[in-house]
Amino acid sequence: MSLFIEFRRDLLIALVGLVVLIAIGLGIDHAWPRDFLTSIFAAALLAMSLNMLIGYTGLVSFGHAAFFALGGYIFGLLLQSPAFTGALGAGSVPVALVAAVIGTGVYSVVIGAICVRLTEIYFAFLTLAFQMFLYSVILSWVDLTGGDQGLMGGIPRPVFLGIDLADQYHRYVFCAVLFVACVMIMRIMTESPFGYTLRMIRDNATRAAFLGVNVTRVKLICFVVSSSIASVGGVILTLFTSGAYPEWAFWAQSGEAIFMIMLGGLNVFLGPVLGAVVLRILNDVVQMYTSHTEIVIGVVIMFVVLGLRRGILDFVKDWWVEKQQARLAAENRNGQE
Amino acid sequence: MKKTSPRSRPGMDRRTVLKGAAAVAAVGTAVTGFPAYLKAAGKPIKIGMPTILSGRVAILGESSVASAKNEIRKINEAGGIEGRMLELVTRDSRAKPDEAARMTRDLVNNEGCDIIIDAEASGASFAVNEVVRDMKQFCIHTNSETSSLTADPKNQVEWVFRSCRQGIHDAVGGGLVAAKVAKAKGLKRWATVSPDYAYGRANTAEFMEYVKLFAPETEVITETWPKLFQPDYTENVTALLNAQPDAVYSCLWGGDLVAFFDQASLYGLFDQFTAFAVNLGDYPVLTAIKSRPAGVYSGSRYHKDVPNTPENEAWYDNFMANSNVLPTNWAWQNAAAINFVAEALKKTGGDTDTMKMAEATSGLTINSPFGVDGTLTIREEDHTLVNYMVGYSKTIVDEPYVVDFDRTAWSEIYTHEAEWKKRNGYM
Amino acid sequence: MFDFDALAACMSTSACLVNQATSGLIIGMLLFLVASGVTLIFGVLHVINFAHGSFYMVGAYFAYTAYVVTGNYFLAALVGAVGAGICGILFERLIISRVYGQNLLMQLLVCYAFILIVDDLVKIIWGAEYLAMGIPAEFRLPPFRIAGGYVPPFYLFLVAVAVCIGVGSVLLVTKTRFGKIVRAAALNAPMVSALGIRVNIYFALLFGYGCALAGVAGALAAPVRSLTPGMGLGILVESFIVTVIGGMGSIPGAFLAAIILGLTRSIGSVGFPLFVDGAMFMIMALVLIFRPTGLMGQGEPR
Amino acid sequence: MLRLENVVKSFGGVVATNDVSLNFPTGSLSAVIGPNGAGKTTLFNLITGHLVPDSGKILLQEEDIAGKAPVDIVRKGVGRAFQIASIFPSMTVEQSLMCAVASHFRTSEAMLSVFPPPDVRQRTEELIELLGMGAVARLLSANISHGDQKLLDIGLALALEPKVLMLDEPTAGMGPEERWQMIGTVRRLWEQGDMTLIFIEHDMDIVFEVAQEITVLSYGAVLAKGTADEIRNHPEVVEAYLGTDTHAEASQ
Repeated sequence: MSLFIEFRRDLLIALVGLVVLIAIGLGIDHAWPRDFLTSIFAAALLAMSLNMLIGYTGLVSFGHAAFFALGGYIFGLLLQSPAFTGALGAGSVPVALVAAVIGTGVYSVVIGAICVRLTEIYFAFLTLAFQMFLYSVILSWVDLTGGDQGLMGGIPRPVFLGIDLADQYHRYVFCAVLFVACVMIMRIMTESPFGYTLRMIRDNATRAAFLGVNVTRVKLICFVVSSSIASVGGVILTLFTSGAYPEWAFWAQSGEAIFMIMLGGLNVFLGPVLGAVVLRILNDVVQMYTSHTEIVIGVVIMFVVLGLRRGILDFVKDWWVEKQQARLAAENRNGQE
Repeated sequence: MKKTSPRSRPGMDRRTVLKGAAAVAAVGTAVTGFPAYLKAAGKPIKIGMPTILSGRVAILGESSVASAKNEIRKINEAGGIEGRMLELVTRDSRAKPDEAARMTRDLVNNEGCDIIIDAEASGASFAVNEVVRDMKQFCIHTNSETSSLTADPKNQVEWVFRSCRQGIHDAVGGGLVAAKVAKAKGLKRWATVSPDYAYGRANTAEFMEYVKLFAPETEVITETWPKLFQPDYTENVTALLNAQPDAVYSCLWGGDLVAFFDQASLYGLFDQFTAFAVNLGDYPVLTAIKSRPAGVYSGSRYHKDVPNTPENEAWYDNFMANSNVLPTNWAWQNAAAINFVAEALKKTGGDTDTMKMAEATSGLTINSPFGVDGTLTIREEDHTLVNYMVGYSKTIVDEPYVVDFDRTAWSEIYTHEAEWKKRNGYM
Repeated sequence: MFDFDALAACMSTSACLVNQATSGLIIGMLLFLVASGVTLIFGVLHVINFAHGSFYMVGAYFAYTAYVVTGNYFLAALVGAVGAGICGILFERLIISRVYGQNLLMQLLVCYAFILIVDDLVKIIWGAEYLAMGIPAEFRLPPFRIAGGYVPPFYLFLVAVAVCIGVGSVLLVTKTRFGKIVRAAALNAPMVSALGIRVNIYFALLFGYGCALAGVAGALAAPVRSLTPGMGLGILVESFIVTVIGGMGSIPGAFLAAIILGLTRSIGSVGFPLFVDGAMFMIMALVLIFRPTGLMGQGEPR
Repeated sequence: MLRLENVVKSFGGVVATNDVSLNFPTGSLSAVIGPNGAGKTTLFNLITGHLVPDSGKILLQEEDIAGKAPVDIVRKGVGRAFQIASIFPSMTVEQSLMCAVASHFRTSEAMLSVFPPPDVRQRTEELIELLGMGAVARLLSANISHGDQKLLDIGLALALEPKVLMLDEPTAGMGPEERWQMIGTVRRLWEQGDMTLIFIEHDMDIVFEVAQEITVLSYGAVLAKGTADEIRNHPEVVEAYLGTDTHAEASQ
């Protein structure tokens, strides 16, 4: 209970955010905001969970989309199995959701235990290798996964607690709730002592070890939690597209998530969300005018990386922190005089 | 309103604020596309086409767009539908299924498209199928050859159709030709080299199944499965060399097929075995392969001599005159789809209502340069295209690259297709 | 999953052995050329060129155009190499040099952007169609027969060129003045520039040389592989696997790893055809787990 | 408290620590001196688990800790500050100390509470008070002066309430005035805390002024051990130091 009191401000913001999201989705008589936001929910969960590794812990993973895809596949495969839906009936969707998260979590324990012992470039390559391995398994195991065609024929979604995910309003609200809940979990984690331990590791892992932090274990826990949250993103996308596809496990998906983080800002909690929104809008606007989307997006990335040298919110944060630090430093000088 | 605060920063006056607001609004409308949506109500009939315009298979998407645009131009020049023009809006999915799904929704919701022509490859076409099912949006698939897309009842949707080749039709046609050749030349030991993904595996299995059915003494002695977009096929070529089969089947396609042929030629592979390549017949492939071997059996894709009619010749000339890409299998399929849409619209009197369009399209037969006897039909029972050209040609080194088209009779295809459906529990 | 009978049958005939051994070498050598560029650039400049595949593509396209214009394959290969090299120098000067010493993320993103831009440019300039150069007239010969196996003459040429370039690269870095300056500058750039040497130019030249290696690989592949926008991606992933297995920064390591991968592919296609890709990633994972610096990599184990 | 018995460590053919036996009694304040390359930092690394000795024992309260992981040794009460201040640049001084305190309170892996927990905050405030860093507490660690960074490094180690605190050149890189200020702080911390303090120092004047006991290392071996007066008059030490100009160099 003390948790709710300590985080009452964040919880309140989350609640207001959720209400706004639902109001947008249900209030506007147009499907576009719902579609747009649902795809943002999925992309943002992937990017935010990846940022727990990159921004908070300093672990640059190239293979995070594997967990995103795995979540989607587990969820979709379970619901497509008549035995599963037959046995669980109305409970199918929640159980499949939990199974997707736990299944991905277990897989990430195995992958994480191997990867987190390595640093920087080697960590990046190993995570990439495991992602490509999963990708080739999905492509080749046609009997189970449908290979390149993905999970075909739609995902059955039995009604539970009066929630019918085949209905676009119900589905939107459900995805919004999942999204906000996951964001809140990440918020609590990053603002807890654990979250500050992640920052210690990012800044100076050796020093953290000499302060009694079990660096490997903390990294692994972070890896598993962020992978599990990525799987929820996959579940949302599975609900949205009513299928699951091998491209989700392709390295380009991870690359895009990294860019969302970079674009929005990796040192600000909601930076990746902004990145996801900006990238999606950019992509859609460019599509309206030209088929040469790649060149335009490429130029934009170049500009952000070489021009701003950091994400949008990082830019704002750095400016604010600098100002505040200068003020504090000035106060100190005055105090000493 | 004149009370400007003396402490307001220079430059932050009302004009700046308004300018900013205008900019935000401009970006906002550009983003949401609301005006486009409002504008759409009334004037032209918009056809939305998600397809692949970037990456390694961009050529196929580009030929789809070129072909659809060309047909629309012809229709509009002839006065459109009930005085309304057709308009094509395309989106690049980059071959990603979730992008295809999003783009399709975007085409309907923001661009106000009345009709969706799904020009995606198989993976993404299944995603589009779910979207149009969900949105209750009239749609024609034009490029996915995967049989189950329309054959499997769980994928069937009342208002969704397919205007393209189907794997099982090609398999029966190929099997019949191959069995004939096998018997004549005594080809017993077969090998396959096909891409390792769902299409490659299903297509190869179906083809070999029918070869065995029609020529029971044949056997498959080796299979080699290169990855999709694999750059190097040396290991697959040598695997075939080692096995020393009598004949080889491949359903590699596009640039992969080009690379495979050039690399296999180095080893003199086509001097040693009889080869069947279902996807060899596309113009961009035929023209790209530099060491074109003679005597390879090539499946029907699009060719100006197949069928050998003045109508087809005229269509080819018209396409070449109006497009900067070569016609492909995807090109004729999309042309046919636009023709079906136009014909259905004529029947509904220009009404784009999903159910009215669905009713008009189901069982529709149109005159077309691509059909047997000059007609194509979208079959009522499973909403898929029939009566197009199925069969095999033989390659020659120079233009027109393929000759001796051996057409499979549709009566035979129907018989075996029905059995196949029964076996798979689709009927 | 494993077909030991087929493998045993293959191993017992000289024809099959020759075919698979040579094909392993052929596959490996192009990979080696691309990977040696990656590893050289990393070894000296400590930056990972994720865009290396683009230079392979650019080399192939330049060579294609040069071949169409001149009809001389050797000239075309040279144009491919030099063209990719010049593009590499421009890329280094204008873009990559701005992220030296920055974190991995920055390097990754500029390269990602560069890949997107170059792919689209290639599509605009050469079109989306697949292009193929075809085997040059000089090499349109029947394959040699060695102990029952087949070896195409063009591939012999390809392997010979790759080996020569590999040896040349090692000599360039270890024996020449250029190599010594570049290595010294990599360790202590301010010191070297204090000696009046323009370090930036040396870095750009080395980067260009690495890209030229990819360009040569593209030019050598052009006769037998189809050219498409985005063709650099496949070779990029495989050459990274080679680089990591061999050890980042080690050219001999890249050579060894390229042969290992080539043989894995060629033997795998007989013995475990469905697990060839899986096997490659598994080798990479095992190397990273047990020897993170690669088979022949130096530096502190981390 | 801390006792070394015949500790040996060599790298390749070079013996960095040659049969060192030392005793640091509970509550003592000792200095380790010696010319550059004498093996001072290696000795620290051996004690804190950064390196594993080839042979010999390192006894902390009669328990052998040789070869244990740094984390375990830290948990047993050996804290350490580094020659080059090892801090968390993107965190404020306050946050850094809170993190260290949280680690000491075993709450660094707690996820279901807000950071910092009240007890951590309280203890951190005490620490800041003790270190006299109130003025810079809310500045980023990267932005404070070099001396404050060194002090913060010590503070991080102190947060663990170590039984043994090891400081590797606490005054490195400082001007003469700052040095005396720093060593004064160190001495005050030792007086106020209940711990055994060992530090490496180059400046003889500081060492002779502050340390109760001085150990002189040379070529990895113990050259001499004793009080300031004893060391000052030790012939071999005089030769080892005055024979070279290390002293002069170090005190500049």
